[in-house]
Formats: sequence, C-alpha cells, structure tokens
Amino acid sequence: MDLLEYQGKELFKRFGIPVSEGRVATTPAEARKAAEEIGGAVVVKAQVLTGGRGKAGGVKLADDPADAEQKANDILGLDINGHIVRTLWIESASDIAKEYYLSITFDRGAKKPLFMFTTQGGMEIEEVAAKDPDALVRLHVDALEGYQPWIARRLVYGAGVEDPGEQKQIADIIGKLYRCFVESDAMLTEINPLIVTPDGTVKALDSKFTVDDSALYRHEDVAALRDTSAADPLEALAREKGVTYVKLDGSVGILGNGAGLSMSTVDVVVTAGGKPANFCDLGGGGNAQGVVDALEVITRDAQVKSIFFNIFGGITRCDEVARGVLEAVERMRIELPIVVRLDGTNADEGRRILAEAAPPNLHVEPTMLDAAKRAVELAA
Amino acid sequence: MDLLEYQGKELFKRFGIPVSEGRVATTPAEARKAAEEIGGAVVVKAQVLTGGRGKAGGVKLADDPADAEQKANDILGLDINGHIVRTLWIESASDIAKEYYLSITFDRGAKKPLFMFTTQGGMEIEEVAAKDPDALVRLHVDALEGYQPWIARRLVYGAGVEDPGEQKQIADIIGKLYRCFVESDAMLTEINPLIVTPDGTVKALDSKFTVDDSALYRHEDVAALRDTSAADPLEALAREKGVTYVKLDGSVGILGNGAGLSMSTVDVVVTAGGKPANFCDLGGGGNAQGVVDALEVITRDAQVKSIFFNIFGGITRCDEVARGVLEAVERMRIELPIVVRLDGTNADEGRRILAEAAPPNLHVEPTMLDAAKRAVELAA
Amino acid sequence: MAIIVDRDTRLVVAGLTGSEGRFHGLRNRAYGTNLVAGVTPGKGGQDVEGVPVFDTVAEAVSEAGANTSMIFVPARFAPDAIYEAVDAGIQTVICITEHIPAHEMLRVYTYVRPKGVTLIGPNCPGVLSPGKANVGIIPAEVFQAGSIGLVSRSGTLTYQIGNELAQRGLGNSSIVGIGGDPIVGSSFIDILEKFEGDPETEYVVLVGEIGGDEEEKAAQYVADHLSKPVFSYIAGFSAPPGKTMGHAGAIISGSSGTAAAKKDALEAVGIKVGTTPTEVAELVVAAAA
Amino acid sequence: MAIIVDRDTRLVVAGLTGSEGRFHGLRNRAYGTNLVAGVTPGKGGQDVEGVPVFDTVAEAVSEAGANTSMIFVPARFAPDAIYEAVDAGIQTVICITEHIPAHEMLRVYTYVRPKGVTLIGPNCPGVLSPGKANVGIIPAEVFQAGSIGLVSRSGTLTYQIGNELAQRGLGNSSIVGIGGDPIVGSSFIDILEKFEGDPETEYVVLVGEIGGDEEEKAAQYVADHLSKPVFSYIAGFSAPPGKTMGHAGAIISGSSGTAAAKKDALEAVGIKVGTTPTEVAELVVAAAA
Repeated sequence: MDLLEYQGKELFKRFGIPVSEGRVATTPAEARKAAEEIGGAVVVKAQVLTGGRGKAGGVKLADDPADAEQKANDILGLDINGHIVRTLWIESASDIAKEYYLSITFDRGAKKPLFMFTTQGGMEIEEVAAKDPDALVRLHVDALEGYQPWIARRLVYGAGVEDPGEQKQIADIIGKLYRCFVESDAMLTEINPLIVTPDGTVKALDSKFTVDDSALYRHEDVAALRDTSAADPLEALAREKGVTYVKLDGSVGILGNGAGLSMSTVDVVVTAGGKPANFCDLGGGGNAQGVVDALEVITRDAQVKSIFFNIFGGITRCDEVARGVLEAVERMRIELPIVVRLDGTNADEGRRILAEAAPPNLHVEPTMLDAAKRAVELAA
Repeated sequence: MDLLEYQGKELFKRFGIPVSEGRVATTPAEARKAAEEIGGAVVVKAQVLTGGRGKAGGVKLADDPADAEQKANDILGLDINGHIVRTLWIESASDIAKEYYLSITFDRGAKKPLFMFTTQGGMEIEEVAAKDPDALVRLHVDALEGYQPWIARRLVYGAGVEDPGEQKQIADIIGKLYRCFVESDAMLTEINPLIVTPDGTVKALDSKFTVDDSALYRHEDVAALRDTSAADPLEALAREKGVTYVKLDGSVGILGNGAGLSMSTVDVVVTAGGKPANFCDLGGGGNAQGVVDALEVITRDAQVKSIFFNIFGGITRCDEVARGVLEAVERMRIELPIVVRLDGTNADEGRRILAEAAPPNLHVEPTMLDAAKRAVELAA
Repeated sequence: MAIIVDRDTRLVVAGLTGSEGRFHGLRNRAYGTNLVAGVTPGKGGQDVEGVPVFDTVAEAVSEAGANTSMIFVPARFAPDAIYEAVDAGIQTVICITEHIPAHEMLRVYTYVRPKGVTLIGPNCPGVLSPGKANVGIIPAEVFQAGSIGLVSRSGTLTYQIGNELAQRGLGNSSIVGIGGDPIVGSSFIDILEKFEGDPETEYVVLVGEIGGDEEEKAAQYVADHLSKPVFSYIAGFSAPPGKTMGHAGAIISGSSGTAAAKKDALEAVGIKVGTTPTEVAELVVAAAA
Repeated sequence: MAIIVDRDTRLVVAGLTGSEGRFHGLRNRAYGTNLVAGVTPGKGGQDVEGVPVFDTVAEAVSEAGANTSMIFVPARFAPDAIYEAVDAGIQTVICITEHIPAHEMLRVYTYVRPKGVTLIGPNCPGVLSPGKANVGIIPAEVFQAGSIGLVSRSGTLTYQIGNELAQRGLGNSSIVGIGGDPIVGSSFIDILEKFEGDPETEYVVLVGEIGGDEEEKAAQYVADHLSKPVFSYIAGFSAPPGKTMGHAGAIISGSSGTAAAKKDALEAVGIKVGTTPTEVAELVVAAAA
C-alpha cells in the first residue's frame, strides 16, 4: 500500500524525523485556514500517488492565506497522470540551501534492506545512478545485525557530507528512518529531497512510503489511511471485494487463478490477436463466491465483449469454480459470451457440472490456447 | 550485581510477570505498617544475598500486623551465612498448590541463553538435575532469532504441564521473562518457586536476579539498588574505590595486576606455605592512584602482616606502579613489610625508581616464587 | 533421486488438524508421500486418520523421525513454525502459507540461510517429485515422471506447463514452486544448482515473470554453472508498466523488469525462451523427444 | 606460519587517535607489525605518525588494504566497531576493550561466528607471534620466538608463563589471550584447532582458571583432535567457593568449576598440569628441551 506524502510524513514524525509543520485540506477554504494556522508563506501540494506533481502544476508556493486559497483552487481537481487531486497538503515553506536524497528499499535479490544516499538530491535517483554513480552510496543492512551506527557513517562520509552539523543530523535521521522502515513494515521509505536550510537544519521535504500489505493487520492506523477516492473506480470496487484486478484497455475480460497463469493468459490472448480488458487473479484458494465477485468486477467494464475464464486447479477446485460461474451467470444475468477452460483438481467434475447446466453463452474449450482463440473471436 | 528478592520482583513486575503484593521494611514497626496496608496473612522474608534463608529462620508466616511486627523483630539482625539481615520484604501470603521452577541463565559454553523449566520446583535445581534429569527441560535460545512462541511450547509441553490454563499463563511468563532477561541485561533470572495457587493462578514467589556489571551504566535505577550495608566492610570499601577485592582469611596481603595473575599469586603464596589475606586485582590499566587505593583497602585488614605486590606489566607500566607504591607508603605511613616483584613493561625503570627511594620496609625480589617465599617469611 | 522431496522424505505437517492442512496433507499421503506426523500445540496425542499429532516439532522428530516440514498454519503463526522446525533439526521446510509480512520473512531467511536448511516458499505450491513424493498443493495427476526439472515463481502457471509437457509425452524429475513473495527461502539459482546435481534431471525449464532481476541472475548462473540444457518461459509480455500483477514483485518500473529484457538476458546465454506455455513445451519437445 | 597474526597481517586500529590506541598501536608497529591504518570517524585524512586515519573501516580496507582490526574504542562503541570491521570484510578482529555488556557481545558473537571471521576477545591482551607481529598489549620483550603455542584466558598470567619459558630458553610460536569475559569470540578449542594446524607449533600450553567448563571441554577436544603434546596450568587452586575472582566467570559454585576438577579432567586425557607457573614451565622444559 502506497502512502500519500502527508501520510508518510506523519509516520516520519512519529519516529522523530524532522518535517515541516503542515495541515491537510480538501477545499480552498480549508487551505486558507491551514495557511492561517501555520503562518507565513506555505506550499500547497497535491496529494496523489504518482510522480511528476511539480511539472504538472500540483505544487505551488503561496505567500499568504488568500494566496493559499487561490492556489488550492487551482490545484484541486487537476488530473495528474490519471489521478484526480482531491487532497492537499499545506505546509510551511522552507528555504533550501542543499537537496540530498535518502532511501531504504527492500532489495529482493540480495534479500536485505538497501540504504541509498546521495548529496545529489531533488532528482530521480535513477538519473543520479546513471549520470554520477560514484555520488550514490548504496549499503545493505543485515536484518539480524540490524541498524548499527557505522551504517550512518558509511553513508554520510561515503557521500562526502563535510559539515559536522549536517553529518550529525543526517546520521540521526538515518537511524530513525531504519526504525521507521522496520517498525512500520515498509517496503520502501524515501526522502527526496532531504533538505538542508540556509541555517543548517536538515529535514524531510517529501516522502515516498510503501507499506507491506501483508503486515497491514498489525498497523490498523495505516490501513485506515487507504485512499480509494483517487483510484480507478473498477479497481476500487475490486479491492473492496478482495479481488486482484488491473484495468487494461481491450475487450477480452480475463480471469485466471494465480498471478503467473493470469499474466500468461493476458499474453496468450494478445498472441491470439486479441486485446485484454483486464488482468484478474482469482488467487490461490478461489471458491464460488470469489468467482461471483470477480465476474461482478469484470462485467462492470463496458468495454468487455467476451470473458475468458482460465483455471488450472491446485488448491482451487474446478467443481467449485464451475458452480461459481453458473451462479454468477444466473444471478447477474450475464449475457456476454464466457469461454471456460478447466484443468487440474476436480476438472472432470467441473466440466461435467458446466456441461449439464449448459447456459447458451458458455463455451468450454479443452486448452488454454484454444480458449484464448475462441474468446478473441467472440469479442470481435 | 546480584539483586535482592524484592528488587528482582520489582523488575519482574515491570515486565508483566505476576508477583504478590508487598512492601519493604527495615524495622518491626515498618513491617507492621506494611502488613496493615497489605491486609490478611503475610510472609516476612529476610532480604539477603545468600541461599538457605528458610532453614536459617529468615522466612516466616505472620497472621496479622502484630504478628508481622513480632516476626520482623525475630528476623532483623539474624546472621545468615555471614549476611546480616537489615531489610525485610513483607508480602501477601500465597496458598500453594504446585511449585514449579523457571530460569534463564547465560550459558557461557554454548554462548546462548539457556532456559530451564521443571514442574519439580521449590528445591535446588541441581538436586532436580541429579535426581530426575528427565523432569528438567533445558532449551537454548539463539540470540539473533530471539524469543519465539515455540520456545514456551517446548518448555511447557516438555515438562508435562497438562492444565491448559497453566500452559497459557506459564507460556506468557516465559516470553516476559526472556524480555526481562535481555532488556535488563541480566546474567541470570530465576523463579523458584513459580507457584500455582489452588485457584489455578501462576505467579513468581521468589526471584534470583543477577545483572551484568558492565551494563549497569544503562540501568541507573538498578545500579542505585546496590546494597552495600550487608557486605563485608572491606569489600564495600574496595567497591567504593573501584578495586577488585575478595577477603580471605590469612596474613599475606596480595596485590596483583590481572585476575589470572592475582589468582595465581594466591596459589603461589599457599604453595610457599603462607596464608593469603585477600585476593586483590589492580586490573588492566593500573596507575599510581589505583595502587594507592588498593593498598588502602589491604592495609585496613588487621590480619595482614606482609604485603606481596606482584606485577607483570603489559598495559600496566611498572614505573607507574613503583611510583604508586612509594606514594602510598609515604602518604599512609605503611610500616608493614612490602615485597615487590616487577616484570614486563618498563620493569627496569620501575625497579630503578624503587631502588633509588629504597624505603626500609620495601623488598624487591626477582621472581614471583622468590617474592612469595619472602612475603610468607615476613608474615610469620 | 529427484530433488528436495523423494522416497526418503518423512513429512510432518504444521497445521495438520486445520481444514486445509488436513485436506492437502492427506492428499500428499494418498499420493505416496511418507506422512509421519502432524504438529498442533495442545493436540498432542490425537491422530488424523492414523497420523500421530504432536505438540511440538521436536517430538515429531524424536518420536516419528520427521525430516521435512510442510507449513500450513496461518500467516501470523508461520514464522514461528519455521523457526521451530529449523531449530528442531528439520532439514527441508516447505511453507505454503501466504501473506506473511515481508520483514518477518526477511529475519527468518537471514536466520535460516547460513544453517544450510532448504526452505521453499512461503506463498508457494510446494514440491512434487512425480512417482516419489508430493509435498504441497500441486495437483500431481497432471504430471508424469521424467527427466525435466521445472522451477517457477508461480503455482498454476507451473501446472499449465507441466500439463503441456505431459500432453506431449514428457515427464518431470521434480517440480518446484519457489513462490512469488518478496522474500522466498530458495531462489531460482538455488534450485538450478540442485537440478544440476541431480542425475535424473536432463533438462531444466525455468518459468519466470516480470519484475525484479532474478531471471537475469539465473541466466548468468546458467551460463557459469549449468551443463544441462535450460528452457524458459516468462509471463507478462503484455503487462503494462507501473501496475503490480498479482505477485508483490511482479511490476515493471521504468525500463527494468520487463519480460522482453528477461528474454534477451536468457537468450544471450543460449537459453531458448517461449512466449507462451505451449511454445516452451514445444521447444523442449524439439530438443528432448 | 604462527597463528592469527603474522607477517601478512595488515593492521587497522579502531581508536588509533585515542591515547591508549595510539600508545599500543605505535608500540605494535615498533615491534614490526604492519600497521596500515587507523579509523576515527571525523578524523579521516589525518595521520598518526605517518599512519593514515580514515573515517570508516571500509576505506581502510579499500585504500590501505587492511585485513586485521584491533578494537581500542570505549565499551559503548566497541560492538559497533566489530560489526563495522566484519561487514567491511576484515577477517581477523582482535578486541582489547573491556566492560562490553555481555548481551551485546552475545549478539555480536552470534552474528560473527557463522561468517568464519576470527574474533579474539573482548577484554583480552591480544595476540603475539614473536618475531612476526604483535597485535594488542602483550609486552613482546618478555617472549622469544619458538615452537610453543600459548593460549590463556588471562593476560598477565600469560606473560608470567611466557617469561618463565623464556628464562628456560624456550620460545613461542604464538601467544593468544582469549579474554576473560562471559562471551569471547574464540574459545580454547578454536585456538587449539589453529595450533594443531600450525607447522611451527610443536607444543601447546593452555592456561586456564577456575569457573565454567571450558578447560574440561578443551581436554576432551585435545583427546579427540590434537596430535601435539599439551601442557596446562590452572589458576585458582586456593580460591574460596562462591567468590568471583576478578573475571566475570571465575567462580566456584558448589563442586563445579574448581581448579582440582579441571586438573583431573586434563590429566585424565594425558595433559600434564602444573600447579604454579614455574611448575608448568618446568614440565614443558622436561619434554621439549
């Protein structure tokens, strides 16, 4: 789960990482009030889960409360890479002398948390890595050794921070960020830029924060922050139903069981000359209700012309899936053509159930490739 | 540093391990007041850092406050294995249905914390280990894996605890005791007995608790608990001066640098037919002031007839030691014979300094064995 | 031989008395796996259709001689169950449980790894060595015994490819689903190493997917260490950038993690890559038949 | 050869700019040890009598080729310094610092051990290989080069015995003070194993003391693994029960940990035990001279 800037900063603050004072606003009037409370110049920042806010006009300086209201009015409702701005973060404006970059990510290959730090902040880290790789210090942490003070020294001295006051503040932030990363069950925490003000104070001016979905059960406060308002409405519905769903742009609705097989189904539909309307994974333990929920999401997409149901049963039992398909077709009066391919656990029983009911829009095919071709034909 | 029962229980309580309500008392009147506050029958327990309190009459049941006052009067001032009782712990009396044993020690050989648990509590664990080894469950913990719930299951099921309510409470105490052990920097935490009351409640009826001296700097509250009143006055003085000192029963005062050499010096004096008056280790970095402090402690012992100064310099510099000896002899007007043996770092310089000053009671010998013989002669 | 599970496997199931653990545990036994014990705290002394249940893994090892553990307990209890198994001396742990927090698996992995224990999963379908043993949820009936080692990040996709091979008359030495979580106990490389050392395995099929660089690393490992022909299939050629495709790490970010880049890396070291499950099966047939 | 430190040692001193670190570091260099660097955060770029100082151990490794670290920083910083050295790839760490909390050393030990790093100490005098290198605070001038390996829990006692040997014309291959703390990086057994593998070592003297059972375990190890004659001295024959004799673990509790029990255990496997430093030196002379 990705957090908005202000949500990530709230967590930073909880772990003692310095951030600017700010307020959330969802209307221009709230923005004005926030600016009044904060006092002085403020920055009005669009809260959206996508990059490039600045270039898109989503971040603006405001000199006073009236100006903040005006800027909020400009920014609210903007479409930034498909994300509509509905929330703003109003924070005290900072003077910036230097911009650094600090992050911890989950390095899946090394199976260790990875610190990255550079004094070349304010731009994308990939850019720094490409242009000036020596300026970027990368350092893995052993999960059992945990954070030790030498780690901060390697980063700070390695990146060439020379001012002792900065060294001290940044080392402190590095230690706190690690605690924040571990104790928040984060997959990514990034501060870009980590700024130094003209008077030498170091603080986090932005946040990028991803929390492990599997650990949300023990972070109820974080789980409650999920912002569904800005997301694609179909994806929001899917999430509500507990269905793994990604909207694509074609006409063949796709439902598989398991991420790999579902991805492969998308590929095979493309190979057969079709355009997939979505990626939808029934998951490992798919039962009848799961099938009904998934079909409800897929059929809401008006672009869908046919549905391809690709199931290879393991822990999933094909007879359960067959019952779910029939139930959904009946309950939701689905008239779109549905192509079904069943293999694996209880596949014979599943095919028998479908053959007995035999609704007219249901097409059972023996192989994945045959089924894909048929679904593409039927969508044409 | 060893803690008294009530001090250990205070730490148990801090980590959520159930103990009985109680009060500290140092006079019979305080004991009465404590019993009044607690209400009902109480147990009056001598607080001394030695075993066998019960047999020595240091633990007594009192039916009411007047009785508590009487029992406190009986116990205060008792000599239990050389420890004079000056502090009492008055706690609510418990009905006991079962007595178990639970401890965590620092297993130096395995280099892991070691849990021990048995349902045969209330006696010395060595006795259980000898009489019924199968009844004692021993389980090491990997320091980096840390405490995991399976550890409690291995102990509880392994020892044959059958009541589910007990299993649950004991498992909970096991987890808390591990946290207490680690976070208090303990070298030993022992609950003997861990009792089950007739209504099935489990709690710690006693505590044995040793905290790592090297970690006391980060446990100021624990460090402040050190009870010097009950210890040997010379050992208390030594501790105050930061000198490692153990009182023995002979006439040759011994001062070495390093624990091993000091122990060996004691042995060599015995081999030479003498009786050591003490073990005293100047430590690794002994300087002139350290020498003065150590001599102050040793010369306070009226039994001392001669002093054997055995120094092999490494990090310790013999010239420093020589200066310290001369300074002490002069300042404290020591007239006892002092036999000095110097070797190692700056030994020639040290011997030269002593030879130049040459106070009449100072005898410099070339080897440890020669010096021991001389010190024994001079003590005779 | 085969790898990881075989006729020497003596299986204990953590969570055998739960509904899923019972269903799949007994299914594994029905296949021929030597299921010797279950572990459920508080249920020691009971049995599940004749399989003794113990309170602790240590007892399952000392009383029933278990050497392999399948973890089927809920995510909150799974890390503890893995530690328990490893510390009781179990040498092979196969963790089916999904949704274990990544930071917990990170600590488990870091602890287990230096001990030389084979940990498969979590969030994986398990390991099947056709004709010998099945530990996990892989539907054994679609696979035949044979000489092709199969390793995959994905469960159902593995079945699909095994099925395509079986339809063409080819069988497998072992099928290993390593799981799709951010931290898994065994990587592609770990399994490739085992297949290289297994005399029954003559060919290897590696089934990857978008995201990360495990396939690229595997390609390098194959170039450096494998004498056996390797074939590959990558899922997600049509995946859009920036969208997580089901598995936590299946995401294309910027230009990295694409199926095309992985295909290039694999082909650069001589591995033939199919773009559909059918195509990879046909590539293997062309080489092996 | 010799063990642990020799002419291939390239030493970095953590805390070289402190007064004790400087004194002993330069003394080690004066003896002939190849002192290549110091590490003090914030003092990178300075030098101590020509020895370059770096901010991090990683730099001391990459810039100065350090392969051995001597830790001379205060107890609160020492665990961090050990982790830093090990993670920078240093293979031999000798920690002189005393008063490190035991729980911290426990975690350090558990982390370092599986990495195959040689950790000596903490709270130890270091290692001297006469004529080759001296890392620590052992007064090298009292030892001669020779064929006797010496290992001890105690610093000054080691000097005493080395001195007694030298007075009798015998020298040492290496002298190792393993330290007297509850958790030390290398046990008697670890060092015995190294002496057994060192061609220059012909005899071994093991200097123990009361408390614990390390000497008993060492006896068993000698019986099982050592081909070279071993002699021993145990300090504390006259120690009273229940009193800690300086070192944290030097305590006789009940009947266990006594010098007599240790002597018996050692003699039971054929190790000759002296009851004074002079006696053990004479035993070695009788065998070696």
